[in-house]
Amino acid sequence: MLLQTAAVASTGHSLQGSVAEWIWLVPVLPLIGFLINGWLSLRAVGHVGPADPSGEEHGHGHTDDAHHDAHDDGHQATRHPSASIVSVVGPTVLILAFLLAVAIFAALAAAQPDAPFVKQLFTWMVAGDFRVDAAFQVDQLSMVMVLVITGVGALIHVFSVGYMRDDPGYPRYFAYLNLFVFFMLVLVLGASYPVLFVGWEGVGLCSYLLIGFWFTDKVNADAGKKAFVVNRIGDFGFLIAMFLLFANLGTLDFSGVNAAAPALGAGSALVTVICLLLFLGCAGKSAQIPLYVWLPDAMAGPTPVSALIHAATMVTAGVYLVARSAALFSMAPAASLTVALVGGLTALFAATIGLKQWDIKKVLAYSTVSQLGYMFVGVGVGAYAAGIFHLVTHAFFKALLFLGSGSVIYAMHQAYHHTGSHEDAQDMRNMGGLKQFMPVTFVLMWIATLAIAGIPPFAGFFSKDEILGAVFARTHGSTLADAQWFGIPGSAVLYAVWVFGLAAALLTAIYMTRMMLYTFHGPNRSGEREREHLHEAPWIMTGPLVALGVLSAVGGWLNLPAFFPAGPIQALHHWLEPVSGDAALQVTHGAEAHMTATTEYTLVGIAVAIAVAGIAIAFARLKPAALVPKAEAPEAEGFERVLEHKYYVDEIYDRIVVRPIESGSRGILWRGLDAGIIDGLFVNGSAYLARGFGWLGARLQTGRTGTYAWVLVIGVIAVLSAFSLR
Amino acid sequence: MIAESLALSAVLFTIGTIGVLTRRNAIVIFMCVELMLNAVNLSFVALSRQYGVTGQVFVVFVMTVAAAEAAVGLAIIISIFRHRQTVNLQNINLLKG
Amino acid sequence: MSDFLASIGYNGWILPALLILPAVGALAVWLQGVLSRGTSNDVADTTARRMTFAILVLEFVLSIGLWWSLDQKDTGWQAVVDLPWIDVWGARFTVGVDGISVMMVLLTTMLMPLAILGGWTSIRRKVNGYHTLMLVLTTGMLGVFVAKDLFLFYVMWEVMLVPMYFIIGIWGGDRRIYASIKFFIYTMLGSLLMLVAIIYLGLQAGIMEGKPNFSYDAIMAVSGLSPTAMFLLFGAFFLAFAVKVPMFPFHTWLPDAHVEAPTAGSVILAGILLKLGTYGFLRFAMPLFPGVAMHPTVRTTVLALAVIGVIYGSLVALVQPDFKKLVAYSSVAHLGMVMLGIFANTRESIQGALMVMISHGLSTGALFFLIGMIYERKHSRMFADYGGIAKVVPIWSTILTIVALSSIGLPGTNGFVSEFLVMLGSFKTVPYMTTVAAIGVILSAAYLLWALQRLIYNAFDKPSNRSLPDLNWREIGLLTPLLIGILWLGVYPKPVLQRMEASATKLVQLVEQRGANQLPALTSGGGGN
Amino acid sequence: MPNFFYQFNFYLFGLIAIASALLFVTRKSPVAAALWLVNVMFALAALYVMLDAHFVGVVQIIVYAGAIMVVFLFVVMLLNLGDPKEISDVSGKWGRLAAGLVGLALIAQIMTLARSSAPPSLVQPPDRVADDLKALNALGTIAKPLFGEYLLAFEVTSLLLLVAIVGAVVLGRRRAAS
Repeated sequence: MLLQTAAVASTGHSLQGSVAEWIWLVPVLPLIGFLINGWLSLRAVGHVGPADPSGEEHGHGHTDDAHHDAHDDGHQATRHPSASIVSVVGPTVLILAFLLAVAIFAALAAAQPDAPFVKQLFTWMVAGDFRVDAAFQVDQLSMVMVLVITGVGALIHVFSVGYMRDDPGYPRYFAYLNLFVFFMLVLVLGASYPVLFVGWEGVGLCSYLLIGFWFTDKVNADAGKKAFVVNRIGDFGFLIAMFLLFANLGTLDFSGVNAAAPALGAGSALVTVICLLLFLGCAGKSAQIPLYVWLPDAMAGPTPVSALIHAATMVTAGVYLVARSAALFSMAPAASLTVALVGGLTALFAATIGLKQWDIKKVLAYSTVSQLGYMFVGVGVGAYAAGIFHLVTHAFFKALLFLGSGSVIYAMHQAYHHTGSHEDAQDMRNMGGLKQFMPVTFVLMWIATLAIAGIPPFAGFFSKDEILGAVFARTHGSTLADAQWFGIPGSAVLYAVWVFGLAAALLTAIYMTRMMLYTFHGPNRSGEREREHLHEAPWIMTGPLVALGVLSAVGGWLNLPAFFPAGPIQALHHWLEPVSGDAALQVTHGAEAHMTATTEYTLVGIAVAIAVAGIAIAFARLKPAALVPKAEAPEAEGFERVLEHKYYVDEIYDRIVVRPIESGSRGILWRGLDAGIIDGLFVNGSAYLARGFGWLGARLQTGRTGTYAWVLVIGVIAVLSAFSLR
Repeated sequence: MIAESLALSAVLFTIGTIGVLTRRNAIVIFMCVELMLNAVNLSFVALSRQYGVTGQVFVVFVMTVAAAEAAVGLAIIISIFRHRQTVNLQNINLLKG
Repeated sequence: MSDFLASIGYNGWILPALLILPAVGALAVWLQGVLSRGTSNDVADTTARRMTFAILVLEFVLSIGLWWSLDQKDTGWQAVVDLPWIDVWGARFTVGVDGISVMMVLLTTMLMPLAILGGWTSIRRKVNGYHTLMLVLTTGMLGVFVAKDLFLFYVMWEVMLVPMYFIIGIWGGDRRIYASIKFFIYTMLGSLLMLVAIIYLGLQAGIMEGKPNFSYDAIMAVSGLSPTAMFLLFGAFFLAFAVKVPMFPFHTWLPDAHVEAPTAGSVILAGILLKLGTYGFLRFAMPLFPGVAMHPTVRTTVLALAVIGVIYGSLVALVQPDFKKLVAYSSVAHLGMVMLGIFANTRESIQGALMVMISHGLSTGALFFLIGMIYERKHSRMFADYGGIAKVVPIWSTILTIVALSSIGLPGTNGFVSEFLVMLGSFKTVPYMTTVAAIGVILSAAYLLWALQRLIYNAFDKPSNRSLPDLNWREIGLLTPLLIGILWLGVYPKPVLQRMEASATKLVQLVEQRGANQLPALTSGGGGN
Repeated sequence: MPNFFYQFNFYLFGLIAIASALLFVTRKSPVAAALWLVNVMFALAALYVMLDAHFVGVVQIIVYAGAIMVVFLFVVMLLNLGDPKEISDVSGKWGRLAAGLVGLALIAQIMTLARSSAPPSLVQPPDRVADDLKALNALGTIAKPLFGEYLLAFEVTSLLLLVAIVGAVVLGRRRAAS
């Protein structure tokens, strides 16, 4: 019956008959791209044939190597035969999808409906009381996400045309990338938790495939597998949350759940558990403590993949899910506090690791983890619009940073390739002074760095400030502040989260400046001969960078703070009100959270001061000139070493989770229980018992007549005795 | 005289049994078995005086069986001897599984 | 379509025809082998393959009509044919289908021709005998699924056991004798007890008429059994079916049988034979003795074993060095999921369990085919002998990836729909067990992805793999139906689910009502063992 | 009441039988053993006659002593087993001792059982056989049940003998291969 409410909601919807009816085409376009590219990749490989005379492995010293496979194929960096078709199909489907999305967005903006428009395609599963449709939901939140995904996605596709140009797996790459976009769109457009879950797992799959894109390196394949399995741990929570929802509410549609959610009881243990389980899923997908470990390893994939999947879109799915489930989270203050606290801790924790990484992509990876933590702080404290706002701006500047680093790596790799050097093209100690070789990238990267550091007027400043302000505002007069979190008052937790946020902001400014200093400033350390080959990437790569640079610079205008003197104030906030407005209000006891102007200005001042201080500290303390190339670098000492090894978390997980499971399964369960006790003792044991009796019997059969005669006579005597002695 | 006959029968039977147990020559063992059969025949005959002539009929059957047994048994012994050049049962364990 | 079927009286003859066709075909193939003793071996073998394939394709074409002729609203038996058989024993040749069995019949008729294709080149010895046995096996398996008479059911149950024994024992791997005997003894152990139970029930059912009555309806109508009798009868059925499923402590025959069996044998074993166990639970053990099955102690024990099976199977699969063994243990895990769904006894979970049965047949069947194909080329199933072969056999690798993902339960594939429904439904009645079972979701990803990695990813460092040829058209052709099934059931499972719905609903209600009637006597009357 | 002469003769033949049997089992030479066994047969034949089984006594001499034992001797000599060179023909001291003990136990058991009385329904009037003998003479006494009551068994016996003949021929035939 809850389904009917959804159906009613969409019949007679203001968007009915509009372009929004074509929403299904948005994900289907990339799917078509996937099918074409996938077919091309399989067909073409068939032509190549299995016999490859010089396909030995070369010991490359780096993990991200755009032309790795080209090396494998005997340094024949020939383009894939279908590359030209793929170069057209891959990005075009995305651009078409983006244009369609813009049209639908415009229709949505014109209609401004309060209820989501649900486009039902067909019935997916129906069993007993359970029924779920393959249906897409067009509302303010999903369309924001669709625009980000298709927009940023299209830019990254274009960038990839240049970046992956000579890769022999070129069609396969675009097939995966298209498939990813398809699933990501299903994720954000799905009108129910199961459909969302389709996208949720689907993007995980594509992430797995793309991380392990250069699969002949075990490291890459390992990283892909790790990503998938760790995500599955989170999905376990998501699944159980769905089961709980269905068992208690009888539906899994968003509209149905939102309508019925009050039945769970605000603040009840049930809704808290549901939210915590959902958050477990988010922690997996969005790389939060304790499941963040896969994301840094995921940098093994091609850099545009890191930009698209592991920075801009997929990893933010968790944030999206929390915002989508705002009705539930707003009823569970304890769970929301957990989200915020975990987010804050992750932001700080990852930032500290980011301080000592040498791999340029690893720095960005930890930065992503840290920024995702920020987003969770936002959605955790009930500032859902702020979380989504940071998601959007982060998509811009992080995609820019990754693509920029991709451009740097591309240049470095090209240089090393020319000289035949096997140095690490991603290690910052091998870079330095690149600003003179690639000025465009240099400028754009600085814009992104200032954005992420929170320097006004760049995008990151507004979104980050919005989140920190929200945390501060919730410390009083909100359900969160009133709630208890394991006996600790909610307000105390919120203050702690705020402090974490500030500290993370400081560290963010430091490590980002450090990255810029080591990469672009100071003397060049890549070597004499390589230096001659360093040059800016082609236009097809810098073009998307410029677009993202513009967005990073002005993205903040999407949601200008209330105190801002000019422009559309809080546009995104108002835009998202039909989706998460009620939930946000519930957190703040129905009052629009407004602080006094003085407090606001003070907070902004603190944030900016911290960001500037961070940059200043980095400039003052770090001396790029003193850095030596990776090959000559000494081992780090003390706490720096701990940071460089990421607090040894991977090693700890390996020791206490992975290895015990493996050795326990092998030693105890398989060899011990299965082969030993069940099969050995019971099954074969009974067989051996029978054989033993048979052996004894066989011993009696000596084959000597004499013996038989003796036994016979003794038997006769025994029988006769039985008669006579009766 | 039935009691005496039965006692004699028992003694002969036992002697035959001891022979089977102690001798190793297959032919001699065979003859011991014949002795045991004869002992049984004696009891049949002795008891037939009391229980009717059926016992004697049985003796005739036993003799027939003994004759058949002797024929087949001796044929077996001959063929074993052909293969092994001995009829000593200690050396023959073809029945061993 | 259904009008056309009605006009040819389809329902009146289809089930006996499905049983007789392979049996007659078996005779024909065998005779062909006998008659062509003198002629060239290759010619005779090819003829045998073609004959068998044609017969089984015809079988599939015939059976496909059931899809339309099945009345989705009708909860009872359909296409019933009732013929006298062994009158003095009260056994009749009664066959029929309902929403539960019709899918199993279709799965069987679909997999069998593919299995013949799968062994097209790998079976080189005694080709006629092999194909004869495959046809007999078809009759046996279909007979189990359509039998409406318990005596007929038992006969078919054994009919199917014998060919499988020979298929493993003659065309199997190095340790085939061990594996086949283990398989046989394990299965016999349970099925003989089941025979005792069937005879007891048949005698009870026919107590009025003075001769046994083995018909399903009559046995369902048996009442007044003592609690101890009910527990023992359930135990007998349980053991027979649990061995077949296989449930956790009775599963050790499966890895050996799977590893040693030829490709088609593994496919049929995993795809169909295991389902006979769960089908037995759905058809007999649950409806006949719901009171025992729903008895708290019994239910908890069975559910615990099922959940242990899920986790245990996954963990052991994780550390297997042999791909076939890994898949075998993953079957233990998947079938544990089915058992969870059956004993949770909700409409969603029963339908989910049926879906797992189908989708496991497709996915695991496809996995075994793929293993068989690569084994034919490389003669090894060990992970250690592979690595990075996606470079040389991309089509094989792509299909393997898709199939493995469906086995992992990736949404959009059959694996997700089925396991999701099982867990969703089970969560309503047994939330804690379901939660534990859901951990299997994580583990399945771990073991299968690791397997994938060791096979097709990682460094391409075995020079001998360089010359591995990719799949040929026959192999692609036989995998295509499975792939279509995998994606179809993942994206649009509704037609299948709808056809099961009525029967599943009836089953759940039956178990609840009968269970409520039986349970008080059981819980108070003792006999709780 | 049998007279003394009858009793004397009965004991005499009984002792001859026992003595001959003992000598039979103790002879090393199979030929000597066989001859002593023939002696036992003769003694037993005499006893049969004394026990009113005239026909059986005659057949004993003709079939056993005359035919079967001759076949034995034939085989012994055919295989050239006449001289006692088979060293381990008789088992060792302990074997003999054990066999003696077993024999004692056996005889004790048989004696004990022989004492037990037969079921009364089977018991016929004394001298029944002797009366028959007078009425039907030696052949008629045994022929009447043999060709009446036990005709089928008699005929089956003939079949048995036929099988034995065939078996003996097959076994004794020298195979071409060997």
